[in-house]
Amino acid sequence: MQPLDFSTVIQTLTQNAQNVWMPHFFPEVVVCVTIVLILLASICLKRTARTTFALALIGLLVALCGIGSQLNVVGSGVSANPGEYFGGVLIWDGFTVPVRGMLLLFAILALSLSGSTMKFGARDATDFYTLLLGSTLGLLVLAQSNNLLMAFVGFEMASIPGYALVGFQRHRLRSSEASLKYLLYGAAASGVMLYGISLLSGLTGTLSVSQLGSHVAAIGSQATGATASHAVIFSLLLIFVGFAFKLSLVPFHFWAPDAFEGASAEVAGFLSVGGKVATFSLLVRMSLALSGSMTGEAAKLVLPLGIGLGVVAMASVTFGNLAAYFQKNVKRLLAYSTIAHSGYMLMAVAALLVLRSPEGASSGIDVKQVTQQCIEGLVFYLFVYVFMNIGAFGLTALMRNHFGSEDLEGVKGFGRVFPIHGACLVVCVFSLVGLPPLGGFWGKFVVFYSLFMASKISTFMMVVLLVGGLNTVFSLFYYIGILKAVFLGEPREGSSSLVAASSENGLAMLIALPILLLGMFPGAATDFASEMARSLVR
Amino acid sequence: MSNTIAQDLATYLAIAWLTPLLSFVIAIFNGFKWGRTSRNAAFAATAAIATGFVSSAIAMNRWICEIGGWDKLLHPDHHEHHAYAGVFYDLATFGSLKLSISYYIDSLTLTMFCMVTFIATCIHIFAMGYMSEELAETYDDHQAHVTRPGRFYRFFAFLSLFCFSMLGLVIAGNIFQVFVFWELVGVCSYLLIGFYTERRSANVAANKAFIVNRVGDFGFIIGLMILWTYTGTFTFSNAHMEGAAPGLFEIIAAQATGASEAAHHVAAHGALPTVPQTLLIIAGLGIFAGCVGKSAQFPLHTWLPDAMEGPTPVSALVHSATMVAAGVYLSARFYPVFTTEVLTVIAYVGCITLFVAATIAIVATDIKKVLAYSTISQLGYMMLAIGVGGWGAGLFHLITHAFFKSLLFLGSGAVIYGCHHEQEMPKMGGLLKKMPVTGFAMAVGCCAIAGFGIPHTNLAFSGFFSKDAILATALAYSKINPSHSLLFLAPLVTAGITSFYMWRLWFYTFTGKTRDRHVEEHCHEVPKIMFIPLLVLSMLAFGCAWGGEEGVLYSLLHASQPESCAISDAGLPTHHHIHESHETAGVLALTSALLGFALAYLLYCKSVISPAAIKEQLKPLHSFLVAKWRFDELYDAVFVWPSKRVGGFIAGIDRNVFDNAIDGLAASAVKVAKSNRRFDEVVVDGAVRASGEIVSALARTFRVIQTGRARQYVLFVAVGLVLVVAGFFGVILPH
Amino acid sequence: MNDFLFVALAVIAALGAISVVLCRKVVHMAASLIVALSSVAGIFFSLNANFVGATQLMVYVGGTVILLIFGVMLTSMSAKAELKTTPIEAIAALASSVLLLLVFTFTVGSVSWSEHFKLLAGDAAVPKNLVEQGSSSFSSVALALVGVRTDQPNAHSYLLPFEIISIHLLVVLVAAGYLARPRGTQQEADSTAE
Amino acid sequence: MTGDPLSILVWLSAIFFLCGFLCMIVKRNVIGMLIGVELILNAANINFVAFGQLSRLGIDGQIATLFVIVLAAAEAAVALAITLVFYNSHSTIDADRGESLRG
Repeated sequence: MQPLDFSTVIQTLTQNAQNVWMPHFFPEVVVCVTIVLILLASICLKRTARTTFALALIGLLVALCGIGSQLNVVGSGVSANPGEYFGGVLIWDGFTVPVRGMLLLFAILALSLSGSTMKFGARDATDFYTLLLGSTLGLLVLAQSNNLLMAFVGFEMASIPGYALVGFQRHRLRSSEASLKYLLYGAAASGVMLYGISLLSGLTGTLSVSQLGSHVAAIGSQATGATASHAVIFSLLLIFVGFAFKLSLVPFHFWAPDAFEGASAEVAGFLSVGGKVATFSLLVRMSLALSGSMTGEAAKLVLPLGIGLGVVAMASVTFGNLAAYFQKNVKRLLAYSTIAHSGYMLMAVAALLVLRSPEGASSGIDVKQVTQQCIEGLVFYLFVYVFMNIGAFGLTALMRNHFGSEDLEGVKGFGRVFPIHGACLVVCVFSLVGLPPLGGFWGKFVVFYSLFMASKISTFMMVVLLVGGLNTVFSLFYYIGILKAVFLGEPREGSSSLVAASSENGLAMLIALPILLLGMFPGAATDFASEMARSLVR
Repeated sequence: MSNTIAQDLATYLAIAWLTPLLSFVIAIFNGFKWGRTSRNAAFAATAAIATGFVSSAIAMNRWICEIGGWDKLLHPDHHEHHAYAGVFYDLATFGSLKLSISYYIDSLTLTMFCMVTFIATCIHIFAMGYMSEELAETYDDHQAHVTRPGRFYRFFAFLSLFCFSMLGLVIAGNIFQVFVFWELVGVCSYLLIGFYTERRSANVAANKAFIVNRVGDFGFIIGLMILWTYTGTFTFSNAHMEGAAPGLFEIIAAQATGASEAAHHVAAHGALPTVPQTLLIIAGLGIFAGCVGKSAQFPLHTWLPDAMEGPTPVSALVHSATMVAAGVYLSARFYPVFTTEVLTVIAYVGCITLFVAATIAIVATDIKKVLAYSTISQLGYMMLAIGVGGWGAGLFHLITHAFFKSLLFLGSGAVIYGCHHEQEMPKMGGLLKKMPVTGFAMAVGCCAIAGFGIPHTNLAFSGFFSKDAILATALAYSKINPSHSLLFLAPLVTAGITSFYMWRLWFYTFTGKTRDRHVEEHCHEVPKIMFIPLLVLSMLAFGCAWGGEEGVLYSLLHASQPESCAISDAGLPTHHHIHESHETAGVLALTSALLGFALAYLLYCKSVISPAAIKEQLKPLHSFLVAKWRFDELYDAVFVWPSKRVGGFIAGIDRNVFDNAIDGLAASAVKVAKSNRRFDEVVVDGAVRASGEIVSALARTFRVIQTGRARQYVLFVAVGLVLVVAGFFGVILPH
Repeated sequence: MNDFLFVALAVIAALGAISVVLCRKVVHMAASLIVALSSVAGIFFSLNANFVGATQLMVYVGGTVILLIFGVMLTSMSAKAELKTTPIEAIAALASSVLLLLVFTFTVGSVSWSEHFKLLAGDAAVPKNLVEQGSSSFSSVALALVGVRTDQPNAHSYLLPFEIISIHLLVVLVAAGYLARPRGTQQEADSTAE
Repeated sequence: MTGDPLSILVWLSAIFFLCGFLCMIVKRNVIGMLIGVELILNAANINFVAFGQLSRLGIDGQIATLFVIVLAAAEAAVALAITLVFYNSHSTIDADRGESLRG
């Protein structure tokens, strides 16, 4: 060990910080600063909910602009050193930058939604927005982490404010109950995940995600390879429990319906989308690291892993759709539909693993290209999902505000009283079903397409595809149930005099419009998605 | 040279295609402003579709000039396929998956455009009169017993949207675009069937149509995926574009005929991809499944009669003349992709459908339901024709059918309008005196659908020519393949049945004595705006097929006929064969039709024998038929009952939580089973019901797991973990 | 001697953990937890991970457990009746944990660690065994936390989590503060939308 | 199980993990369940330090432990706050009493 010169260390650090880390990490820094500013403002300035909201919104917008400038750099090809930074714990490349942009955009939507639909006092507003931003920060870190420990930190940073957000309506019995359940379930799942991380890092000797592949391959190639590989798989499955919790995949979905029903619709919308975007980003990165270049004993595990994910995806899709059948509470129904949608998205990852298995490499297809296509489909799906799910939950919040109910019985005639909200709901719901020409259709289409490619390697993927396709038919029933209640039911007495605020209308249209645009002109978005996929799979 | 004509045609058709969209947008956004009593929406929609017709006619003219005039069309020197393909707009690229809005124009496209726009124009005009009751601030819906605001503009907006989707489907130059518009016409149909949303039956029917169609569409997607995976293109054909990559049809054709024909492609683009034979069959069946759903073929046909819940102009346009014909149109388009096995399946599906639907039509009493079943039956004829190799005959019938069926529907609409929304035939009778024009028009329609005419002359109704063509092909086919002789006998018998039930309808409605005084008193002839379309359409229903297979219409269609189906023409009759059997088939069909007519005349006009007595006498036979199948009971015993028990055992039956959609389907199944209809409906609806039962049982089980206890959830984490690990190491890894 | 101490600590820790499960009263559970966690801290010391051991003692035993006991005291006032688990649940729990144990035995338990790492030792990237190395790992840990790795130049350094966790703690503070704040203010009465 | 200290520690952590899980399943008292969470997190800590000090994970193990301890403390704080809210609204800390959300 060479003797340490303290000043050299400091100098290197400042240089790194100034030239490399801060510019790359600018959006997150802005979010951090915004959190601090909100808290400071609540002490110094006269507290109003509006000030806090404005501060949070400006912060997020600035952060998004930061992402925008980074996008330019990524897009221009002058890439500012895509790769690991911040001591290697984060990744900065053409994939993470847009994903972070997606997260920030989503946070802005969630923020504006809660700003316009939740009525709370100044003090509560400060806390709410702080928690929202804190959770967003965690998601941002999670999405770009290249280190399992960093991922865990991001995971907890996203979850813990989430527990508090679910319980934000302290005075409601259901809210506190939901929060407690979410907390206990989340703690158990993250504990399992952490235990898995500890085992995996012990077995491989590294916490790095990008080096995971080579280390696992090294284990597989030695004499004790078979047993050690099993241990690796075990720890990977433990880690997967954490992912599955965040993505609410069967059989680790139990928290989702309860937490979403107990939480306010805005929070439910936030929880249902943000975690997915960030977690899928990490899941894809891990899947890529663990597949493709494997050799020896470890390589044999890629295809089974892919099939395993396929089974989980099938279970999630089927379960989510079937369990949604008899739900009467719109939030709970949407929670189950969330489970199903996670399943659809997971199908893309399953297809990716199958395609990148040694069997795929020897089958003569262009593995790189089809892998890119899988990722492209997933990204597109996520992007549409951001809008359609937050739209659905946001409209549920509006139902609650205007009709005082979130039950299918109670929201009858909502679409008649508020035609614009109704139209936006139609767009969101039909997109969730996957009808053309809405964005959700393309998402499903591309995911099914990757499954189809994968089915050339493993016929099991054809089964997954069939189950997925069958489920789109199933899901129609309960989605149409919402629309039926909202449009065909007779509104309650006296509700016809209700008028929607123009800001609400504007927000609803702002969310619904991209779904429509993504459906009719998916070209731009897919080009972008394929750009992202290309930077991930070189 | 060919480039400019392609551009010209594309421009004209694009105008025809997009003006309805424009009118839809205008109507939707201004409808509210115009007010409920304004006719503006109707004017906009009618003007748009009329523009479409003019534009299509210009395009047709341009095409005929291009090929060298009418003479050339009627007497082509050699079979040459004048088709033009191109791209309007590139939509998106997913990896190697390129999606664009493109066009594929040949004489079939042009004919379809002219037919759709023309009929739609007539129906728009008719609907202005028919829907005029909606022109009010309040409209009393007697069936649903509610008073609601009128929806005049909404109706025309939807109608425009439908026209746009339908034309988009016809002009589409790639399968993907077809699929999108395919879904879009489904959505329009959903909106239009459910137009009277207050009526529960309309809701159920709309849902049913939508869901049944989705079942078929799933097959379509699979077919589409297979074709794309192996050929790498969605485009139909690029043969007429210089330097473009080969389209689907060329690839399949090259595969079928061997490499020789595609040699120049190989030189330009490298070896052509091929599709494995079995997958080609699956793809063909998948695409056909989509057509089965849309064209209401057995076993997915039950949605169409229910769809009659929509307003009658909708039934005329969407559910008889155009949308349901889209399935036939698509089957015809994909003819080059179908293998002989698929064609056989198509023929049999068509054959079963045409017979089954016709038998049901005999006993139906609702005037629109009779027509609905007859539509299904006639669509079956078209499918049969395509299946036995009579490509031209099938499409010939498609066009003639569109004219006479829209005429019949509008006629029935006029009757319903005249009788103040009475649809039950037993309550009508003797209407000819009160409604002479309608009666005359309906008579023309009946003659056309029954296929009356004098052989060896041009003096025949359009249906005669087209049905004759189909039967001749079927006869030729069954001569070559004696084991498939059913494919000729069933349509022959059905020709008689068709004539019988159509004339039964006519005699029931227009002759005899009045059966219901109330209806009689209020009955009146329809206003001018409604009977002018009737007259126009009856002229076309009579004369559109003038000249038969030497006439203009058939020649137009024949010019687009693909050279072969996918693999080989083994077993399919040649032109020569068909020509030989023409005479026999024509005479037989006419005899059969006349017999049917005579029977109907005796039974329902002269009342020589009382129909009721016959019904009474045939009751044992009838019950025997139903009882012999015992399908509903069997089904109950095998599927419904156990799943009910399981569901009840698991969570206790909670009828109240039944989801309305499933409930609606189940209720319709029960209704159908109870009423004196035929077994097949029970089968299909029973399947829907049974799957509903199974799904609900499963769903209840899942609800039980969600116990609501935090500790048990944690336990489930452990259990889930064990499951995942055990499943992985125990099941997945060993394989 | 050192070995004996190590094994003894491990046994005490395991017994502590098991007694946490077996104890009925929450206070007893907390006490057992303290025993278990302190023994783990002892193990950390014996492994030469002094800093971690100290943190374990201070934060975990000193902070977290005190927090838990605080919670016990706050909430146990009215809960006189003991909360019992039904036998079926206990059996289900036991069965699932036995299954987990089995799974564990067949995967991680079957790895022979010494052999595993002996084989991997050829890898140049592998760091030396720190216990054998005998150096104080304290400074390397501290430096890694501020972004400089002295032991393995290419390995990740943890400045970012170290810094960003402060924001996280701030947010957690806000969350806990919000939830613990007494309710019933006028503002909050308005906040209910349902 | 051999005398190998690494094996002993891996097994010790497995025991902690299982005890933590069992604790979460059988304790109806929310505090008891939270104690279970602490045990699970400590199981991971034992692993981290063991692999760090006795094999090739290096100081990453110790650092991971430090972060886990901090995160566990933060989680415990929020968990207790939520427990308090639950207690205030339900007047009990019996986790089984919260079962109005189900199905």
